[in-house]
Amino acid sequence: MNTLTISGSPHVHGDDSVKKIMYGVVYALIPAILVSVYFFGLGAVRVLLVSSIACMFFEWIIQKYIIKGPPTINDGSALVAGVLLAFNVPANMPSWILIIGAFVTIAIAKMSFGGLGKNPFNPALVGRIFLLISFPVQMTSWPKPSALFAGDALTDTVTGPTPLGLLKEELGKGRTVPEIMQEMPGYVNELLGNQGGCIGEVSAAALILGALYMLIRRIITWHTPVAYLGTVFVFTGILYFMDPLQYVNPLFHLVTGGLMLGVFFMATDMVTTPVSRRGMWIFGAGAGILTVIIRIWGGYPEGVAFAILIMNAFTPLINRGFKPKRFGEKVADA
Amino acid sequence: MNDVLIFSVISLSAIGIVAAIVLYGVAQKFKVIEDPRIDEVEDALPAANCGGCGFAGCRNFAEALVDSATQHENIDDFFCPVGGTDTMNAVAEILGLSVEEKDPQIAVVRCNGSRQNAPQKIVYDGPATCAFAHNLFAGESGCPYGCLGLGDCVAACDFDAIHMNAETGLPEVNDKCVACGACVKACPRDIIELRPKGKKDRRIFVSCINEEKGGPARKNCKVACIGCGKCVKVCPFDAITLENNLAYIDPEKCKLCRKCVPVCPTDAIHEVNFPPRKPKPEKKEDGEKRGQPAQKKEAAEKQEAGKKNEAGKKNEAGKKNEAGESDKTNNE
Amino acid sequence: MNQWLNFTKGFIRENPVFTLLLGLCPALAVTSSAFNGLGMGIATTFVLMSSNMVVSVIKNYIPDKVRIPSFIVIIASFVTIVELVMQAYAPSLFKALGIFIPLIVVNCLVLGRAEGFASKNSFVSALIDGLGMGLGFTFALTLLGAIREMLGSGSLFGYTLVSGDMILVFILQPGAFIVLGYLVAMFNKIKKSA
Amino acid sequence: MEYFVIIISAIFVSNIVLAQFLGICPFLGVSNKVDTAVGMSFAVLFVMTLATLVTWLIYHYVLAPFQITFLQTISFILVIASLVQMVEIILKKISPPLYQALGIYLPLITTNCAVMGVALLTIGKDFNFLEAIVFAISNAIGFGLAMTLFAGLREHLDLMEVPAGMRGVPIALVTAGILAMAFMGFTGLV
Amino acid sequence: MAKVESSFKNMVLTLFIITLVASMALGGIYTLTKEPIETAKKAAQEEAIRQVIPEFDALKESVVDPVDGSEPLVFNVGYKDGEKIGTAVLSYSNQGYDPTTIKVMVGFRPDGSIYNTAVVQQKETPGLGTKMELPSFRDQFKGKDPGKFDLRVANDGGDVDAITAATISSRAFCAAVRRAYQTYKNEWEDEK
Amino acid sequence: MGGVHPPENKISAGQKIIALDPPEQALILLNQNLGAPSKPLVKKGDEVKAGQLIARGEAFISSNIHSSVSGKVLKIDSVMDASGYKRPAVIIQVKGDEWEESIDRSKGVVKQISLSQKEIIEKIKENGIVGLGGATFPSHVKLMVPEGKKAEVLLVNGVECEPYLTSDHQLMLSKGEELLVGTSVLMKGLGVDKAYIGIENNKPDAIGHLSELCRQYKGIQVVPLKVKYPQGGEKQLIKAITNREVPSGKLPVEVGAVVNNVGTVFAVYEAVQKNKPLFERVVTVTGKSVKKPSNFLARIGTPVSMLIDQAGGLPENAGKIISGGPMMGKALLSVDTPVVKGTSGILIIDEAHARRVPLMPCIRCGRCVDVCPMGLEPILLAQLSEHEMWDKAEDQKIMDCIECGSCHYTCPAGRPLLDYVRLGKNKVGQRIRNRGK
Ligand SMILES: Cc1cc2nc3c(=O)[nH]c(=O)nc-3n(C[C@H](O)[C@H](O)[C@H](O)COP(=O)(O)O)c2cc1C
Ligand SMILES: Cc1cc2nc3c(=O)[nH]c(=O)nc-3n(C[C@H](O)[C@H](O)[C@H](O)COP(=O)(O)O)c2cc1C
Ligand SMILES: Cc1cc2nc3c(=O)[nH]c(=O)nc-3n(C[C@H](O)[C@H](O)[C@H](O)COP(=O)(O)O)c2cc1C
Ligand SMILES: Cc1cc2nc3c(=O)[nH]c(=O)nc-3n(C[C@H](O)[C@H](O)[C@H](O)CO)c2cc1C
Ligand code: SF4
Ligand code: SF4
Ligand code: SF4
Ligand code: SF4
Ligand code: FES
Repeated sequence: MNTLTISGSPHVHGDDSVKKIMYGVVYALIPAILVSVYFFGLGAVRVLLVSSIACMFFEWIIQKYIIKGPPTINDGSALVAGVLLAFNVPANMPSWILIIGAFVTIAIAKMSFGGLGKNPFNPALVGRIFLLISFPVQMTSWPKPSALFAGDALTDTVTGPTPLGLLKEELGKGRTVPEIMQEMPGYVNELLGNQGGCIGEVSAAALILGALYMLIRRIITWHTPVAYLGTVFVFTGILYFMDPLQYVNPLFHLVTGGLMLGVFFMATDMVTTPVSRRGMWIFGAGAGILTVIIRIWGGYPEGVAFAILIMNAFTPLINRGFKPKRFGEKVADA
Repeated sequence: MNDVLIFSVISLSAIGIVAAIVLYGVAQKFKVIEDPRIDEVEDALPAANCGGCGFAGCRNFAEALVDSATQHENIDDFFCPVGGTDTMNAVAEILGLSVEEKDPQIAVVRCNGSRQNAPQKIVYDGPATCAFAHNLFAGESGCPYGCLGLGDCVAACDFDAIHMNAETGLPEVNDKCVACGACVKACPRDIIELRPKGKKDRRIFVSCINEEKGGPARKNCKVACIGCGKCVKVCPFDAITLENNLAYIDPEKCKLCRKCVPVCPTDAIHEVNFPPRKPKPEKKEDGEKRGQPAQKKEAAEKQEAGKKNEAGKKNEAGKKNEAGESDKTNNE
Repeated sequence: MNQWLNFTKGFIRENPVFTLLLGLCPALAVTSSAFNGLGMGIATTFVLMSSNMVVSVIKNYIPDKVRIPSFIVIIASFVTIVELVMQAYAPSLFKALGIFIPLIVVNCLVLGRAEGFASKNSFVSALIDGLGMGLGFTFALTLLGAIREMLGSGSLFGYTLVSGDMILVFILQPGAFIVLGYLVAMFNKIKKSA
Repeated sequence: MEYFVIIISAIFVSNIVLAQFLGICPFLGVSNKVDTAVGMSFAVLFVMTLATLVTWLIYHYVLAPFQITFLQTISFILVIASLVQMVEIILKKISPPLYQALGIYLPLITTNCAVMGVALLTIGKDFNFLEAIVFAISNAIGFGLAMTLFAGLREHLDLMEVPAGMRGVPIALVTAGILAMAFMGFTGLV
Repeated sequence: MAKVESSFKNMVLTLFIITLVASMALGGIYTLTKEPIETAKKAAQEEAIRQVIPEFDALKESVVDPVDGSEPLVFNVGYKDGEKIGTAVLSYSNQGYDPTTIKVMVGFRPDGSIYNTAVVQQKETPGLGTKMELPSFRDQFKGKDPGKFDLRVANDGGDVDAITAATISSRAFCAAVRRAYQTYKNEWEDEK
Repeated sequence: MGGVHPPENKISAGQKIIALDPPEQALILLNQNLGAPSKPLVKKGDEVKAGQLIARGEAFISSNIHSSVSGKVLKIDSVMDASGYKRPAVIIQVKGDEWEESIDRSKGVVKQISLSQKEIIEKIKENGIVGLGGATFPSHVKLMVPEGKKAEVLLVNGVECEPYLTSDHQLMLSKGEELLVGTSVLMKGLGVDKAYIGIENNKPDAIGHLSELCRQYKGIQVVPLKVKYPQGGEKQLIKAITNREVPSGKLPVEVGAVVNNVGTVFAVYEAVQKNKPLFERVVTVTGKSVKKPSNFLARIGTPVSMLIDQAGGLPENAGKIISGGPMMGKALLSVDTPVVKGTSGILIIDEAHARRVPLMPCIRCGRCVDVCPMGLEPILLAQLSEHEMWDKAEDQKIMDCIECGSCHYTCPAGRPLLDYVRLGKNKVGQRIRNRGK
């Protein structure tokens, strides 16, 4: 007879695993990767490669020589962080800065806390914000998107503003929204990705496609995204309703900047967001409000990254304050 | 003297005096009766109110100290980073906690069911905590009394004094042990006991707590105490008692004569830090069931040799292990 | 007590910033450059040493109940002296350190040493303790400042070492926390292995 | 609108702990548990408001008229220290529960840069009386916010296996750094 | 040595003595440092003025309300050999990146053109906004006649090249200079 | 709320119940119920008959034990229980199969309920009936509704939500009539006039069969239930059928419900109507590599090894033997341990699936929180338990956990959540008890 195994119940296990979830996210990112390569060409390829390789390298070396634990690079989380970091920078980001960003992402924001699952803040976002604050020039000069087959794909020196940046700047000069909107790429382009911005955030459509995949595979739940998008839509909608000359159409907010990327791939990072459904609602709504506040009244044209990071800080309190409904908490009337 | 000087002197002194008088008045009027030791302790603290101790200010800390001293008679969990050890000693003195020296004790692990002596029959697949495994099942060797080898005791020790021996799968205590008893409390099977360190660091104890009858006990572990009572008979000082099929040596009565050690048919009695023994030719026939006295003696010798090599420094369990191994090859 | 040990303890074993975690506000706030750190360190050292000395001299003449207020007044006086002198002779440094100069008065380190050490020890010990702790504090601030300055603006004590873009965060607030975090970790390790 | 600016700025944009570096000692020392952090925050709110009020009066009615503003530091600390002690004694007598909730933090507050710092900043910014009070309250709220968030994060980290070398203060500082970074998102709000 | 007992008299007396000594010492030191502090302050001010107007041997200070009705500005008119050779205007702007007011000293030649500028106070982000102190930025203003040179950043349609990634600070700097110029022009025209 | 959907794997579903012969030697453990062990009444050498009382439950929560075989008492000694610990047991050398005369061994169904409420409870107690749904709680205690509470409805638990197990299913198919009589008996014992039989939708044949039969019984109704684990948990069942939630720390009677497993109901039928003590029960023996997955009617005290032999022998690749279902069952240390009243099945798992999935760090995905049927936060409870923060664990209602294992089942990181929660429950329970003292 074989040696019997003893363990506590249950003795069977569902068939999902951390690895499957992480690689699921990577698959979900593929449409956006393709769009970014289409619009930003080799620059995007370089950024993606440098970032993910650097992230995996730092994960491997820190786990091996500093934490001295079993290798963890295979679990896929470093790859996810790497791709998402790349998604958060412009295509012309110098590699050395990107490597610093990868170091911050993995070494400071993730491994210092003990690696996967322990970090209270979203590593890729910490990396992004770190770079944004440290290298504002490089982080805010956006190459103009130009379709891969449009001819001037490789002469990517032309830079242009992001729609949100343009909006904020022009509003600052006292122009009105309808005037400014004349210069915008238009909703269809914004949806498809033909706009200035970080390589991963430009195409709302590709991101939604990926999100659908994750929803179907039950990697993410719909609560946070719905709460987040809903809040942004309602909040900006109210403002737009009050003064359409000063405040832009809510749809514009949904398809520009990093909102879709943030909503579907970062506000859903389970490690750094609340565990209960109730908590997810609060998280999403809070992030939505902060995003709008920063976008409209803050110093930065884009607020998604900051909003999520700030809500990450609130997550433990949310987890503490918004418990799932306990069975028997309130006796239902029969 | 210029104006500035005069104004300074007047205003500042005024502020100072007003503050002093008001404070004094308020203090008198709103006096609250408290444990006077709190004040004493507070006085002994640096009054930096830095929060470094994790409390909201020195007074709060003092209250916690007095409280802990009253309730648990120790203040080991507290530390003031500004004042350091001196301050803490001073506080301990105020609170009357200067512990009088007891007979130095040490933790001993009363199980020798190493991987070799008590081979694994079952694989445990779960969290590495003895507390849980103990609730779940009898143990990988099947011995329901034996060490589970998952190291709750190791985790409990703050003094780096107890470690797992990877080879035997048993914990070993080293001389850093301060007999705090944390491991004793942590072990769900009550395997660890605090015993007097003994003269010259020598001690003799039964390294087993199995209360099963001989047969079942031996089925799981070669070095289990089978409750045969031979040691009880041979002990000239009445130091050994037998209860529930298990011998226990009272450290107070034991004079470390070592007579019991060789008579034990299963090698369950341990001697620690003794010089090697001269081979005794007249050893009594033992082991009704085993009937292999010669091998037994050989094992005992080996064990002693092992002890010598390790200069009596290492832990009991580790040494015993070698004996166990030779046993195994002979036995099965 | 061995005065040499007494003097050196502030550097690593009982470094006020890295191991005792006292006086963190100035340690974080003014260390955007090594020079500022040094200046703040020296100012604090002066206050620490002087108040330690005075306290050790008058310790027996002060009734217990007004001990703390008295010490505070003594410390505050020295702080004001520093303020005035600095304003007169190093105005730009004074400006850079801002309200953290008057805030020396609430630095737990200063009061802590006065209460915990000077009020119980001799004049000489108190002086050496004050000096040692002060220098330890200065060392910590300067180190912190140097690292932040180097990473954040590529210079050291104002001399440019690397030109071009540097990692701006390090001279901003988050950088202060992060660098201090890793330094504390490092000192813990050194202390353990020592 | 002026007050709105003061409030937003003190709570979010130049948060007293994360951007001004005041009150770091209690921020690190008393942030192990959310409950303690909340208690401390309320105590700070109380003392900071009171202290700012009194020091403002002293400055404008004693120090400034006599032109002895150089005594600012020493007189402020004296006033704050005795004020806090007085409040503590009174509280202990008249309301033991409140003392348990707030009072125990009071001594810690005396030697905390935040209270003194706000008193000094108020003078530096030339606020009028009402502005001074709003400023003090907002800063206290900012302190409470940072403190509570941080305590939540630390409670969370307590349940995690943080690598040995980083456990405790180091990781707390790194966390504070990231928190400060997140708060930089508020720049430009006012 | 026996400690002094905590009686009411002793307590008050001790505190009184300590505060007395402290205040006397401080008062003394204050009197001693008063002079140097004033000098240091003056020196700093003069240093800035010296940077922004040509060599002078006498200064005349006046306070002028700006045209837009905001806080008054300090004018320092420099004379050489009795002749007016330039006016240093201490102007400010609250639109910097940091809430702290930016103070800029702007020197005008008698003909109304800018002689030079100097930053007296700013707390912008090191490495970004602080670049306004560098000559590379301020030199743009040297010798420019604000009548012909649009004192706004290029982004806003003016002639000033903003510091990279610090448009806000640059804008604030320009605003301060504009304020100085307008007030000066007003004064100057009044004089005429 | 909550719940998971593990693959059902009811491979023995179609197997009729086969009555097994008594074993050569019966090992009857003296603690077969939740609560205090029973006191032996026989001694070495005594001759006993099947159905003879051999140990009496003296404490309030305790139950009688009857011999399941006839023969001679070999000894009263300790025997290895499922977890490998030695427990006192009566060991009987079997000779023939002679039953107590008082037992009605006729085939027919006795429908007439002649006993009074009190007598019913007494009968149930006498005959050693305990809950067969898993908890082995003495059934007569459940029927004695505490002062001030009122039972309104009886719920019969025919859910059998555990994967693999089919004993209740077969029982419902083959003993429908008896079950309904048993239900009526229990209704009378409780003094209620309503009973619901809850059955999961994956057993349409049982639902159909019982619905058909219960037309003739007043007040009994079959309720088909959604397929979801742990639908059969007492509190979940009450919620599903009556839409009432038993408050934390309270008993089902709080909301007027009493739940009994179908096995228990059948045992009650036999005890009350046929005077037969509980000494045999239906046990499913199953597993992917088991040659003949079966449902056996086995005597209490039969060694597990014998059941396995009857089902075609222990497969070569057996890696884990479980008493009970895969979600809540207990892994056995050895096949020498005997069947007890609570043994609902023997499940043999292949070596390939015996070990747990590789352990990863928790990624805080919250799935354990989602699936917990009690609305707890398993991950938080596990962490608190791991860090020995018992007070907080108690605040977080660790004692409410019903140990269903859904959390561990679903965790993508393979965290041993239930293991830690169980550890915590143990410690917290101890603390609560100590406080009571
Ligand atoms: C941490 C940080 C500090 C900044 N400090 C300044 C500053 O001091 N002055 C400034 O004009 N812009 C500063 N900025 C940049 C502004 O937010 C904004 O990006 C910039 O002013 C836009 O100018 P541009 O059009 O030249 O890029 C800072 C940005 C960050 C992230
Ligand atoms: C200490 C204790 C006392 C109980 N008392 C009663 C009772 O008085 N009435 C009752 O209906 N059930 C009582 N129960 C039974 C429980 O409600 C429950 O049916 C039993 O624990 C089995 O449930 P399970 O199989 O879902 O675990 C009691 C259980 C315990 C542990
Ligand atoms: C997670 C869980 C699942 C359960 N599933 C079932 C089940 O499928 N069928 C069943 O009869 N009892 C099940 N039980 C036991 C019931 O909760 C309850 O104890 C039983 O129905 C009471 O009846 P009894 O006392 O007759 O055993 C389950 C218990 C738990 C905790
Ligand atoms: C749905 C989902 C979203 C994720 N989003 C991020 C992300 O935004 N940033 C990141 O660094 N890692 C992300 N990860 C990977 C992983 O959770 C993350 O690196 C952990 O925070 C590391 O502990 C994501 C993973 C999943 C499953
Ligand atoms: S826990 Fe205490 S008694 Fe046990 S080994 Fe460590 S020091 Fe010794
Ligand atoms: S001695 Fe006890 S605590 Fe230590 S490993 Fe063995 S069973 Fe566990
Ligand atoms: S299901 Fe597992 S990984 Fe997810 S939160 Fe729970 S314990 Fe963590
Ligand atoms: S915590 Fe308990 S009740 Fe909740 S899912 Fe886990 S085992 Fe089930
Ligand atoms: S130094 Fe600021 S609170 Fe301690």
